[in-house]
Amino acid sequence: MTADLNSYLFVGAVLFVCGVVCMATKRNGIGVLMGVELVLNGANVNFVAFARYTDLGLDGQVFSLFVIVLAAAEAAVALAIALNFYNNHLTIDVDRANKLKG
Amino acid sequence: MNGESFLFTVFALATCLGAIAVVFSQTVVRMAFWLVISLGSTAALFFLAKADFVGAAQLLIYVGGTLVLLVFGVMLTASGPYLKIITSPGEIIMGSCVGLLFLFVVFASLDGVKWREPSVAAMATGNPVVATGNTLRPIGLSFLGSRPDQDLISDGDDLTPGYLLPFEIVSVHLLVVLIGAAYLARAKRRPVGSG
Amino acid sequence: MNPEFLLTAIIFAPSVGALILALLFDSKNAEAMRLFAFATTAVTFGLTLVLWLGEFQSDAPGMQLEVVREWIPRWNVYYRLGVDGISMPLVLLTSLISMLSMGASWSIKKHIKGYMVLFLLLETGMMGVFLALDFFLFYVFWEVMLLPMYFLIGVWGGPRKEYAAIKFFLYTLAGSVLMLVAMLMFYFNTSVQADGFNLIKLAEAATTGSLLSPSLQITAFIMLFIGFAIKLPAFPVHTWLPDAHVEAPTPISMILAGVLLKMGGYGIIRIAFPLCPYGAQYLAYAMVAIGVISIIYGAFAALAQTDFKRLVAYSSVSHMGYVLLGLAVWKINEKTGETMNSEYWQMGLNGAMFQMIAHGISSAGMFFMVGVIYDRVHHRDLNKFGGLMGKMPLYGGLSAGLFFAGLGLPGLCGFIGEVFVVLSTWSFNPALAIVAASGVILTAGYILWAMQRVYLGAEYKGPHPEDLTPMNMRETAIAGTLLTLAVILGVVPAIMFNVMTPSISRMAKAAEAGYQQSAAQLNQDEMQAQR
Amino acid sequence: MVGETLRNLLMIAWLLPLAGFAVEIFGGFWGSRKSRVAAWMSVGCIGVGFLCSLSALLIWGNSNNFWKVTHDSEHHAEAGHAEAGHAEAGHAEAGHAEAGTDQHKSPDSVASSAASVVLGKTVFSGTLYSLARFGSLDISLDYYIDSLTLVMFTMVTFIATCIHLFAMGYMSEELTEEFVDHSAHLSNGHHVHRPGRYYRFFAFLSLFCFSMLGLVLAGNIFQVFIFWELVGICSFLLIGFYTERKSACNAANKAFIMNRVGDFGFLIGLMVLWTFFGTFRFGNTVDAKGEVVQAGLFQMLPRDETGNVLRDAASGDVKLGAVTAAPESPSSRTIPYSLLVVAGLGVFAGCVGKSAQFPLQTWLPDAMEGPTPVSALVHSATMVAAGVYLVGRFYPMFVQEVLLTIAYVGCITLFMAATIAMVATDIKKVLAYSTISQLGYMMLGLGVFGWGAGLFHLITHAFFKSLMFLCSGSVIYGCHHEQEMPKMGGLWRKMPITAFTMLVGVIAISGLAIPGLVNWCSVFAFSGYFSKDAVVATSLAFVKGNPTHFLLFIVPLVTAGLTAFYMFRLWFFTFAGKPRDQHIHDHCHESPWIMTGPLLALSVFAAFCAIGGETGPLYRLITGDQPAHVAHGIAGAVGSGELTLPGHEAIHAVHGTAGTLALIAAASGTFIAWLLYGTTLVNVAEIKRQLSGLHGFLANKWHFDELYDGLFMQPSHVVGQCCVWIDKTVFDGIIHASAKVMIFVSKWDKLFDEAVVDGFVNLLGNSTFAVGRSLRVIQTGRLRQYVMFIVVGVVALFAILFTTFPG
Repeated sequence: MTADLNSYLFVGAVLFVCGVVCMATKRNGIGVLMGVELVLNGANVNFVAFARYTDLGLDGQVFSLFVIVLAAAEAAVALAIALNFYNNHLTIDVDRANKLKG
Repeated sequence: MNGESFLFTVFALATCLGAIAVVFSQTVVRMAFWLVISLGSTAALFFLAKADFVGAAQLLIYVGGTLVLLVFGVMLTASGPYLKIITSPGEIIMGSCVGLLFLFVVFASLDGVKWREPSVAAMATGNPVVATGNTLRPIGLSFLGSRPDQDLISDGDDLTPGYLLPFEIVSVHLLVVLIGAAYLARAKRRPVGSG
Repeated sequence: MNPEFLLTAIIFAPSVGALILALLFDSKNAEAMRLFAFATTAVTFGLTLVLWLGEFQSDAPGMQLEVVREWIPRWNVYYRLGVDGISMPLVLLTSLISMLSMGASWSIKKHIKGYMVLFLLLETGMMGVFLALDFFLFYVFWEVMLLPMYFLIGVWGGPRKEYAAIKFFLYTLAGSVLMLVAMLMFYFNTSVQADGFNLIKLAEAATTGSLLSPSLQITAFIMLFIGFAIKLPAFPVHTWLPDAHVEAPTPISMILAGVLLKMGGYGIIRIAFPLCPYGAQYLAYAMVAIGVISIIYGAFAALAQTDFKRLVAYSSVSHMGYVLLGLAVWKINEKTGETMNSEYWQMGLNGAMFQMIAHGISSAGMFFMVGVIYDRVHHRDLNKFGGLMGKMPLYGGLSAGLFFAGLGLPGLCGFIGEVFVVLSTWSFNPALAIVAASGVILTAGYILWAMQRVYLGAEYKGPHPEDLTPMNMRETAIAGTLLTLAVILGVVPAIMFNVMTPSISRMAKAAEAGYQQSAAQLNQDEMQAQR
Repeated sequence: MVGETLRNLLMIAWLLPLAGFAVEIFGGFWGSRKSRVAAWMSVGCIGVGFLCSLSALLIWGNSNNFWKVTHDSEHHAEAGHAEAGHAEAGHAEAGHAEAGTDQHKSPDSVASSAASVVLGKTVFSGTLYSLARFGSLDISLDYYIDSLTLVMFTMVTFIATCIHLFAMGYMSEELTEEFVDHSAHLSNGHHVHRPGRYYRFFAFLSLFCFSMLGLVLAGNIFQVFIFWELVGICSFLLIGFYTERKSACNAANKAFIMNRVGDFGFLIGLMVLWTFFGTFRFGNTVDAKGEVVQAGLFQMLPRDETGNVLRDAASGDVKLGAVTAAPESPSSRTIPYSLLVVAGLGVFAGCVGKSAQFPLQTWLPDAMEGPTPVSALVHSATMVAAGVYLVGRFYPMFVQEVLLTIAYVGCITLFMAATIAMVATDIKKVLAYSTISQLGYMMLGLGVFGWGAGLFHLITHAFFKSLMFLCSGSVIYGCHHEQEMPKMGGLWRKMPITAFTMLVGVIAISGLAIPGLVNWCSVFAFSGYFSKDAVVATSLAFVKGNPTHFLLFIVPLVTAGLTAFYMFRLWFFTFAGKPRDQHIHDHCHESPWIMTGPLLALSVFAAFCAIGGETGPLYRLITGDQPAHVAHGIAGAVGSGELTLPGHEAIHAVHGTAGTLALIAAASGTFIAWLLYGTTLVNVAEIKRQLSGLHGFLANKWHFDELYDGLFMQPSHVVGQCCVWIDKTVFDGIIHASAKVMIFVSKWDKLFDEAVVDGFVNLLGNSTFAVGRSLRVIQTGRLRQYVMFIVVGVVALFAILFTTFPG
């Protein structure tokens, strides 16, 4: 397995899909957040790969930095929400959060 | 197989397996553990891709910051040390199937993409600035508004603008988010009867 | 008085009265409202008298006191009024009958305010129809008159009032739709679009044969004729009349018989004949035949009635048949297109017009008389009357006079119209003339038989014999006025003929000329086609 | 000048009763029920009218030297004297009877060329006022005064005066607030009680007089028609005077409607005349300068010197002449000969109705339901005679075919009525049938070209028949409204004046005479003899000229006998013999003077008015202005089948024969009547039983009522019902059907609206709602599922993309 663009992209794809599946299957709110992290990481891998294997320059790396920062911010807010949720529901099970059921 | 390829294979597998393990782990703590593995390996991949600064940032912020945050969350919300909120096997299977399907779709599309012609040549070598691997300074310059990577390879007088404004916006955003998160997360009296 | 103001005042005085009545009067004060409404109609009558005696020149054949104002200039619609010998008697009749039937409206007890307002609006509509010289204006007034009538029958009528009102409304509306189509035909066929609704100019154009082609004239005439025949009403579109009459309250029956039916005849003589002379002549036989059938049919139907009011209603059908008959006795020489019986046709036209006036008086009187007795005993079954001549001698006497007027007794108004029409008919077609003349027997039959059942005999056979009180002053005055007029018109018909004859002969001459022009055109076309 | 004077006098006589009517009807209504004022007013009006008429007659005579000898007594107001004076004058002029005017003249036309008696300006015509004018067509009220008009005026006003006086007594029972009508019953069996209507009776009588006089004065045929109808309605009102009696109402209706049937014909005649002649006037119309503007009807119909109507050889049309100033060329007016016949028959149809001739005779007997004075005035003397008068007046317009029809109609009528009269038992019915029969004589006389004879009989008949009716009225009054003769008998002792005057009338109508009393060629007889003799003589002369029509002589001759029979039967039944109903006989009484006075006056005239016969003054007066072609007769072309109409010469030649035959017939009739009813020699009941079939047929009036009821009344009601049925079922059915169709269509329209238009909108809404509802299931609120959906969606999207754009 050579380290070329496609390989990176495949890895990013696996991360992305894993993140998504994680988001879809985890009932734990924290787990869902982890899925999100995975997804963002998949994206980051892609950005970096494109920066490395194309002539696009630093854009990819800069973007992945932004993503990392935003992921951190997201994590902070999401955790705050999770805490709030826990305060209200005494659980972190997202299946309980069905107030928006139609 | 050269060294780079070997290392890439190892870390790519670690990343992927870590991610898969996160999916299939049943407890949050284990998930967190596998996530660390996955994210760390990703950082390694970044290093391999000559993105040293990004890899460093990955390690620092994700593994060092975000994960700690997550573990805090786990601890703050856990009723017991090994909280299990079991997902039903059917759902896992279904999720897996859908995931596989999705993976297949992504792969298929990756496989189907014909990258644009001019870039084919460059793909081998990449951007000369990036290819050095020492990207700290160019990134710093780009945040300040200068783009040495682009300016060096372009043969005209026109300079590519940098990321000063997004950088500022993100910083302010980060500030706002942190304040907001603190506000949200502060302890409140539980409403009676809710839950 | 300024003539422009006078005609407008005649039309709108009742409306103004209605407005005042609606706004200023307390709806509990019935007597005041009645008096005011009556005063309004009386003022209108006075204005028409001023018009007749003061402004109108009997010997002038043309339009007089014309008023022209722009109304909807975009479509060349004008507020155009005028009066001539054809409309003058009808205007007088309208105001008179309105006044008298308003006098008869004391018997209306419910929703007096609404009744009075609608009644006055109705009078405006009727006046407008007779005075309008713009086809569009005519049409508008025609429809304006329709609605109050609908409500007056539908609200204040008898047990089957809704049925009758709707029947009346639909019949009339069907006719006016046809009229509308014809109106638009004229409008879009005039050479000068600005005169597209001007009845005078249209008639002038028709005189030179330049308005419509002969075949179009026939079409237009048929449409106009059906519209007016419904109003007349002629066989076989007469069936709304008995129902409307029977269900309508007495004053409305008087208006209906006295004025509304005349609009059909007026429309024919004012619009249908002058605007499509060729069509009129082409269909003269049909019209005469319809007239004759109406006479006989109405009389026979009247003979079989047991409802007093229905009988009078059918007598109206019969009597209005004479109108149609008289209008249409226009015989031409097929080869030359000249009118063969010009003077007799004029006599027929005059007779028909006179018959309209006479019928307006006699039938209004008859309906009033039926109403007087209905107010007392609340039924109209002919077989349950009898002996009223003894119980109510004054009523019986006045009724007899009015019924004799309807019977066509010489010295009373009905005779002149009927006989003049019949006399003029032989020159058109002897067979139809004979059939029409046989109407005199049937008329005598049904009227005398009805009188025998109601007024003669030993005793009253119906319910409420104790209510057979003598006529009061108001009723006596109304009936007396009508009977007096019947006698005056019967003895000195020249009063009306002097007014009508110049205009009618002018109309007839114009129609004759128009027919000749159209016929000549037709001949030319045929010659060209042969070549 | 004379014309104006005459016109003014006659108009006073004519209009006074109208004024009287107006005052009486209103004054009476608001006045006292017990007042005789109305009656006196009425009598005054008609009496003044009589004086005016009489003076007009005298002035007319003076103006054309009719009275050759001056008579001081002529200006005497008293009627008898005046007429007696005429009679003397008449004798002096015997022999000049036929010397009438040869042509009609308008006031300003050239003086007559008639030789022996200079009758210069004898016909006066003019216009009163115009009703309407259309171009050259002019309808107006005119007057036409000639000797016939004047005689009729005088006769009508005189008889009317007598009858008015009589009626004052006869109707006096009505002078009460509470009149009990014994002939009218309520449903509970009681008699009708009502206020008296004395004033109304006299008002109607006045109105009738006005109408009748207007009819006589009328100067055009249209005006005749107007008053024709007016007398009809007066007759209606008077017959139906007792409105409470159903029979009276029925009779009134019957009278008016049957008259209208005749008027229908009249109207057809009018239409033909109007269409082809363009004028209704009898006389010429002259303008201010005296030039003839429009020729009258009589002048327009051209006759050749033999009296035949001039016909165009080719077409057979009649070319009308003498339209001088009309816009069209005068020669343009022609009339087909057949239409001339139609016009004549039409006008005659009116006369048939009015004079109760066959086949419209049935109303007159029923009309006896009216008070007896009405029967005397309206239904014997004047109104029913108006038909005869009109035939006489319109004589110049009748062609031979019409005259023959008139003759036959008269002939049938006189026989039929006489046969019915023989079996009638109601005293007034007998007189009614006798009236019909006598009217038939008049028609016959006119039809066989006896213009003078027919009208002569009209005048004499008026006198004696009104006399007899009044006598019967007196009997009825005396017997307390008993009219059935079988209940009377022997009344002459109780009411001698009535019996005597009745006898005068009976003798007069029967035509009895004593030959050779005055001189060898003359007879002494009452009026009826002379006039009937004239009629019979004319018909004999006619039959001589046209032997195929022999019935026209035989039937009237036989009927003369029948007349004598039934009249004497009446007299014997009523006055002679023994009382059959003692109760009635005991209570009956002679009438007061106000009733017997008129009887006496009339009896004088009934007896003597025709003195001198056809050379007498009355006949000469009547024929003073006879139509031009009458005197010489009309000689039909030999072998053409046309009628030969006898002139005066021919009639005079057979006068003796006819008179003798008629006298024999009358005498035998009288004898048989005496035999059957005056003596007890023959059992009348036995004869009646033996001839019961015939008797029943006659007593049922030849079944005309049943026939007409079945033939006309019922069918017209059926037709009426049919019309109503058609209206209700067909026309309203069409309307209702179309309404139903409309409702049906609108139902479908509604359905369409509801199903399709609304349905579409609703479907849109519903489907949105349903989709939302179904999508709601998806909205589980479960975070994880949403993620799944995203994934699945992406996969699906890609799948679609790849399948759609492969490669």
